[in-house]
Amino acid sequence: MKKSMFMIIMMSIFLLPTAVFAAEEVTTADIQANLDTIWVLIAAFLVFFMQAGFAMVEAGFTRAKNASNIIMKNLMDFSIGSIIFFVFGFGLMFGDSMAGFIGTSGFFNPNTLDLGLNIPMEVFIIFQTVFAATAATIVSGAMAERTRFAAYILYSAVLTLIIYPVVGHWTWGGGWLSQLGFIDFAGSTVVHSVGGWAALVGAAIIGPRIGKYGKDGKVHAIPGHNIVLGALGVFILWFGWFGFNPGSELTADSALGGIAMTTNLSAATGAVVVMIITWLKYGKPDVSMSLNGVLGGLVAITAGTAAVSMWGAIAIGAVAGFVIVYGIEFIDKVLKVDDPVGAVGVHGLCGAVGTILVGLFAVDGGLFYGGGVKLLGVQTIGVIAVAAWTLGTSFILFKTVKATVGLRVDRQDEELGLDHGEHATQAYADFVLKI
Amino acid sequence: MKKSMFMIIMMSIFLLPTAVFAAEEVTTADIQANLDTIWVLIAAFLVFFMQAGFAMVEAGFTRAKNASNIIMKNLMDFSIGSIIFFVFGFGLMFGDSMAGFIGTSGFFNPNTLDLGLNIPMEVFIIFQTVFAATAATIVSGAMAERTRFAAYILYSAVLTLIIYPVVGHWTWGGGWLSQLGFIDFAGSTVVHSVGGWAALVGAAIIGPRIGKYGKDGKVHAIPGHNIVLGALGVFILWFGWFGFNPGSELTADSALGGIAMTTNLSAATGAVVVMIITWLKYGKPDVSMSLNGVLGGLVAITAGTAAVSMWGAIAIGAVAGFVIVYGIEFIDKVLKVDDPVGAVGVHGLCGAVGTILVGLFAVDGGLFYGGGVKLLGVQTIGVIAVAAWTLGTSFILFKTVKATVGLRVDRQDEELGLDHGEHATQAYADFVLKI
Amino acid sequence: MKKSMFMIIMMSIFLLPTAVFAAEEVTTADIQANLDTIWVLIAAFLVFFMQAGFAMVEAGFTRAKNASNIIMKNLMDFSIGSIIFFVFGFGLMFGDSMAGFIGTSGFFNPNTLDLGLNIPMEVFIIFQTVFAATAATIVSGAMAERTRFAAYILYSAVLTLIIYPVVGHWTWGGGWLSQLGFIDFAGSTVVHSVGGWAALVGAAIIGPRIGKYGKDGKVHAIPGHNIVLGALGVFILWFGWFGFNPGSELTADSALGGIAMTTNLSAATGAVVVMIITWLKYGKPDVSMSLNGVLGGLVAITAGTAAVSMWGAIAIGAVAGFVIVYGIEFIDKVLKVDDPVGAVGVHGLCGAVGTILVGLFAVDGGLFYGGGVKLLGVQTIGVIAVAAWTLGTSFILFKTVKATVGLRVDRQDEELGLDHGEHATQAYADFVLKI
Amino acid sequence: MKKLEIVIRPDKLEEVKEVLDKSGVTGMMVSTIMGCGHQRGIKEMYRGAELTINLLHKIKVEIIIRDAMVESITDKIQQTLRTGNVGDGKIFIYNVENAIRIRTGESGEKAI
Amino acid sequence: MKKLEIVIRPDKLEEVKEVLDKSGVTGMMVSTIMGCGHQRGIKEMYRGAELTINLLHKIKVEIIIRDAMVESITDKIQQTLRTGNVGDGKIFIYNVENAIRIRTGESGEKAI
Amino acid sequence: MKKLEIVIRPDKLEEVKEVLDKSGVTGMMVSTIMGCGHQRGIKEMYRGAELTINLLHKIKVEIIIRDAMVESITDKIQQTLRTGNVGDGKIFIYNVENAIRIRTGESGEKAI
Ligand SMILES: Nc1ncnc2c1ncn2[C@@H]1O[C@H](COP(=O)(O)OP(=O)(O)O)[C@@H](O)[C@H]1O
Ligand SMILES: Nc1ncnc2c1ncn2[C@@H]1O[C@H](COP(=O)(O)OP(=O)(O)O)[C@@H](O)[C@H]1O
Ligand SMILES: Nc1ncnc2c1ncn2[C@@H]1O[C@H](COP(=O)(O)OP(=O)(O)O)[C@@H](O)[C@H]1O
Repeated sequence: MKKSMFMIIMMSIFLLPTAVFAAEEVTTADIQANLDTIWVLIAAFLVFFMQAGFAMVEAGFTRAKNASNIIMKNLMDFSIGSIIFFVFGFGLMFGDSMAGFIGTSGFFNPNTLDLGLNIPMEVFIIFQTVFAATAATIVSGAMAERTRFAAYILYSAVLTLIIYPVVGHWTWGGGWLSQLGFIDFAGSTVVHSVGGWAALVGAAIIGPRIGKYGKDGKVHAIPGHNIVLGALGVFILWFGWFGFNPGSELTADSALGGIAMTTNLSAATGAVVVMIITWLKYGKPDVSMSLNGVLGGLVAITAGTAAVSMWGAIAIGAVAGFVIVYGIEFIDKVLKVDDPVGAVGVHGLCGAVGTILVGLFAVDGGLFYGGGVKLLGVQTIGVIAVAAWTLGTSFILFKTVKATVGLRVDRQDEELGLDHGEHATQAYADFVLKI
Repeated sequence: MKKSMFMIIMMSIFLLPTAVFAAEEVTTADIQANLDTIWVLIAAFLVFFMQAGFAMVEAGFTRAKNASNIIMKNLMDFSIGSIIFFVFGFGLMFGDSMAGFIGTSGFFNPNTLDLGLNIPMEVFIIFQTVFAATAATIVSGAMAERTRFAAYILYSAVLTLIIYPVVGHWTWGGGWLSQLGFIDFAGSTVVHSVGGWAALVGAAIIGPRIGKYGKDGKVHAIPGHNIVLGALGVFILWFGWFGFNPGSELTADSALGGIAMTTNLSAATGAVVVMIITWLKYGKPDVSMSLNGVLGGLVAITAGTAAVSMWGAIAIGAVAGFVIVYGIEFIDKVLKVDDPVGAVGVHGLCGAVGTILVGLFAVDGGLFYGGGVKLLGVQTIGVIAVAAWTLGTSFILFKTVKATVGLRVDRQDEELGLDHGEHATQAYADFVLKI
Repeated sequence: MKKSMFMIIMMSIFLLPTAVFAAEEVTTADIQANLDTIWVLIAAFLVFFMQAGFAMVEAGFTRAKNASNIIMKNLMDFSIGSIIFFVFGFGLMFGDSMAGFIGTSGFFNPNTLDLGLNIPMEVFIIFQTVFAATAATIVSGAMAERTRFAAYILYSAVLTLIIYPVVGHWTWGGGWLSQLGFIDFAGSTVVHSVGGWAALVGAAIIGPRIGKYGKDGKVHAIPGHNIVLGALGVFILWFGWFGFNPGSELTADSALGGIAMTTNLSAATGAVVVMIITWLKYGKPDVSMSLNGVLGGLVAITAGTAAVSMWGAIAIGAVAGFVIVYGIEFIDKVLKVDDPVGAVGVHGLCGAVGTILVGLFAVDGGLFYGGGVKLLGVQTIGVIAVAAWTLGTSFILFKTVKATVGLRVDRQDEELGLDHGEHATQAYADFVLKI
Repeated sequence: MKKLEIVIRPDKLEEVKEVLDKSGVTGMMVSTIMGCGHQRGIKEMYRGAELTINLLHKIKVEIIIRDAMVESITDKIQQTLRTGNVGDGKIFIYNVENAIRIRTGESGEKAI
Repeated sequence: MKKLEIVIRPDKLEEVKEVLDKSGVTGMMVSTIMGCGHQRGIKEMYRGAELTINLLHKIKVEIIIRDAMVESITDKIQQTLRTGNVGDGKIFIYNVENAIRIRTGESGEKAI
Repeated sequence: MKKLEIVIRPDKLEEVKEVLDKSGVTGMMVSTIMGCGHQRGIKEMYRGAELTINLLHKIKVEIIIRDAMVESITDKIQQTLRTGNVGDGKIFIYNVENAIRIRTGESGEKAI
């Protein structure tokens, strides 16, 4: 590099006009492209690392006897998802659009697609891959501790293969929602709600864990086995979200700081608000709900992270805090859907609410900033459309899996633990466990 | 971007002088600013991740029955701190200076301040936020296993709100210490000593854990419940420190490599020296102290990381190793202040010593490099001034909290564990515990 | 920065030719160099973080009674290695070459060497340091649960001091293998095989853990104590590998995306293939082997990550999956070498196989792409040469250590655990353990 | 006074506790044990090597009761736990010579 | 020989050990159990749902001693542990038919 | 029927299980305890402060057997475990009044 620099400089002295041209060509756009390349890559790595976060949260918030199974599910949805998304999913999401509904090109070799991006295709593909895997992972938590491993593999593959890419195409692949002006910057709806709604359908169809609801309808708590690991997972997710949101800018520019700030403020506010509510409501501040509060704040801000102000982010985080506490209670106690890690509340509800709130808080176009109700309407349409699509397709999916492979392990395997039943192993061989 | 590049190039051919101007404007400064933006952001994310490291170290080095409480404290000091620092703290630290003592502008909307930086304000604010939260977190470890949660929330808020920003203003906000020429590159004193001294005062005022000191004055060890997690935390902190120190350069330039190297060499030397000392002293190499050795080395090099040579870093790390072993013993056995995770030794003592050592090892101005005693004097003044301020204000703070909300949980809650008493929960529901 | 920019622009208007020269000098090469600096640094930090991954994998896959010891070994090989590599190792690897065999300059102050790099020497040194430490760490897992701590310190120091730098010099320091055209982009052979072969020799010489093989030759499984932590370690390693492979490009350019993609696809395929094989072979999908599958895929792609296509990466990952299952079984059941974490299979075998497969799959020069057998031959020579060197030198090393300090702890310490015997401590003081 | 040592499947603890509570048992000691009876081990795999876990997770519930209650309690426990499969568990009965309530110093049947 | 089964609060173990040591008890077996007596459960919350932990952490200390020592030891334990609150714990006393020291093969009182 | 309570070193469990299996013992209860006997504590260090762990990890194996088997089994266990060092362990023997197999309702010796 040093040598070529020297030549360029020499040339620039003798052949001035050309030299300027040449020097510019080599440097300016290229360097920004290189900068964008490493930025998007680093963001992708951070989002990848969220897999570890999900694994720790889900394992920590469930019982020790199912911990290996949870780990294996997280490992496999990402691994299988990475391959499937490369081979088919990316093409369905970003290939040539069929009526704004689905992509139709770029299968098997998505890196040959030309999307007119500033960064190499491979960079964009890996960034999209880690996003796709996130959607699939969300479901695993809600259906934990009772799902057959084979069934899980199957439905998480279908999610990454079809359900998610279609929604992605609508919003980010140039489809109909993006044409409407729908704002979902980093995926409150595209990624999180899709995961959340699929989780809701799955958890409802598979039914609650044995012992979760008494005959009298009483709700029994089934405490997670390792709150410290769960908290580590939340911190990892928060860390990864700094790739998720700022990375979605897809270029290194001056907007990134604002995105990072809104992300952080919403997460922090979510945690604080949940702490306050649970303190008032239950008499003591609840640790595991406060951890969910962080995640709720993060999910909610994801749609509008680049569109709202700092104080808007604080407001969105606060709303997310309420949604977390009352939403999780509603799902648990009213709907009686057993969601061990709170995935539906965190990803489904907060994702939807956060997306709609962009219609209120967007500095440019939001109702509270004098933008009228247009954006609010579009946001609501987007949320509803994605919910309808996901609830519908995943209903068919889970029913089909149930009727074929079978969705649930048998009673004995559930009681002894899925680690034993599904993998003939145990996560904590040296520890004396209560169960 | 590609299109605008093309236009610029075209223009540059026809309108040369202007073109050069225009092209430069679009590209050169902007790209370096974008580069600085992502560099500082990534560094901020790494420093954020240190919160996970602190949580794991503090949880791992204390007892299982208090693990959820520790987690919750770490979560909340960061969350509340993020909000408070945004609203008030940043303005107190970087707002218009009142006599070099405290900032006075930029409250509520610190992003409107103009500090003449190369990077957007939001980038700088998030970087400073994660630093501020670090100072607060340090205290939590020293007072672990016996502090009321409400009291913790209160004093950690005050720390982030006032105690830390004032010191920050003195050194980094253009205040009197920076005018003296005080060198604290990334915060050995500003961040770590502040945390460490507040921790000392807090741990002294709250008193030792039940059972820590026998009636005969015998010192009883209370082993941490998960050394593996503690070690994970140390590795995470080490990783995060590569954001803490190199990130403090605030720009992407050729000095970063040296900063990363000195950081790493000091940490490594700290660990090795502690291992050797404990091996000789106790007959066997001590694991948990060696882990503290890493942290001691990191804290000590933080002030001079950009000012000392590689060998200087090794020397500073070695000194930190001695400070860790003898400092922690001094605090534990002589002062009889019960600091479960060694926070005072690591952050207070190593922070102070490391800052003073800059006066000896700074390649430019250090005594050993022929710079005379001037810098050494300034460094010492800075350390003493910060210690005096922090010890004083935190003494008032803790005494006030003690007299109002109450600082310590009651005996039964301490014995049953704070998880139960303060949060009505348990961290490890499925494991059979000894206590 | 802003101010100096302004001056340059002003100058460029009045003193055009010179100005262009000056502006170019300040900006173009410098900015790319700054970009490369932060890229390589961030990659180095990610690779550093792999130490945490190794520590968690090794601790999680072995027994609770040895966990502190494992942690301590990981901490110390990195710490001691950092210092030794700085003082001597780097010079042996990159100093002036003696007949293409070993470097001979740059000791004590490697930052004074001039390697004609685009990035500051310190940046390159820290990047190389974290690589060197990886090789040493690998051995620790294979010899876990029975090795004397003092012996470990000794041989890991020698590994970082001599065995690894020599191989590094051959391939990356301008030595004879690089002159042959040997391709090992990021170290399948240089780093991983070296670690793997040394691990094989070490584990063979020290002998199996008590109880591993019955009198009748029956193989007993000794389950790891924390599969969740082990999995966390694997995710951390995967994350770190995005520094390991793309970082080895040493510059921020458009090739990075492809490298990240091949890395990810190979890892994912490795995991999936192992899951399928174990499912068919043992009746249930094996969690801990699938985790090894990820690592196998990562190690195997490391040599050819920049040379093969996406589908080539999938193929290499698939081969790695087979190597993992059958390789680990071969070592365990046929060779009867007791390797608790599968280090020989993962790093030794997959490293060797992956390097050779470059000869088949390299888009440029690979047999399958019409490049003939030349590259295949060179790759094979490289693998064999490195294996011969490492097996030979580490045989001498371990035999010497055995004869002097002693390699193995005594029977009672092994039974009570190395935590007690070597460090007089315990990792999980509050938990009731089975042993 | 007698001690009943009841060995049960882990997932039956709640039910047993309920039965004992209702029957007026005033205290119990619950511990996790590893057991084998007619129900023998299970096979596990770890990294390709087989692992016979011939000790299964069981819960041991110990209660000290008045002699008169022994029959009714053993009956109720059997009703609750009998599925007819191996692994249903066992009850062992021992004599207790004395019991002391530390709080009050009471001893004998008053103390249980 | 008698076995004393002493159920105590977890935080009292150190004190009990000291008392026993001083009284010439030659060995003990300590285990973690979950218990309930007059002291009933505690309430916990987990994610908004209530959780009644009706089994509390207790420590069970078992000692095998000569008949002659029973009274003095139970007395001392009571002195050490009595606070007058529920949860102070209990002592159960059983007969031991024989004891064997494996190291030497001794049996009976010599073995304890 | 008798109960044998066998306290052993953790690493001897496999051997003891084998011996018992071969001798026709039909069931056992294994638990982890902390014990001290003639073998006293070990010293540990934590952060420079000393820590005397005077309770060592031990395994307690409980078996209920017919009276007739007591002697042969205690003999075999002693053969297997005796090394002559402190820490070899102990056997305590108790009377069992009755045993009930929940699965079938059988009681007495038929039930063990
Ligand atoms: N003879 C025995 N001695 C000690 N414990 C026993 C004995 N028999 C059974 N147990 C304990 O009771 C548990 C349950 O026994 P189980 O297998 O259900 O017997 P069964 O199938 O004959 O009813 C066993 O796991 C074991 O812990
Ligand atoms: N009848 C009993 N059978 C078995 N264990 C008992 C019985 N009564 C008490 N315990 C055990 O002793 C422990 C302490 O009892 P505690 O609640 O202190 O009794 P009290 O308050 O009547 O003194 C209980 O947690 C329980 O484990
Ligand atoms: N008198 C006793 N009461 C209760 N448990 C005992 C007694 N003596 C020994 N034990 C238990 O047996 C274990 C083994 O005893 P050990 O130290 O091997 O005795 P010795 O060396 O005299 O043979 C002890 O750790 C303790 O748990």
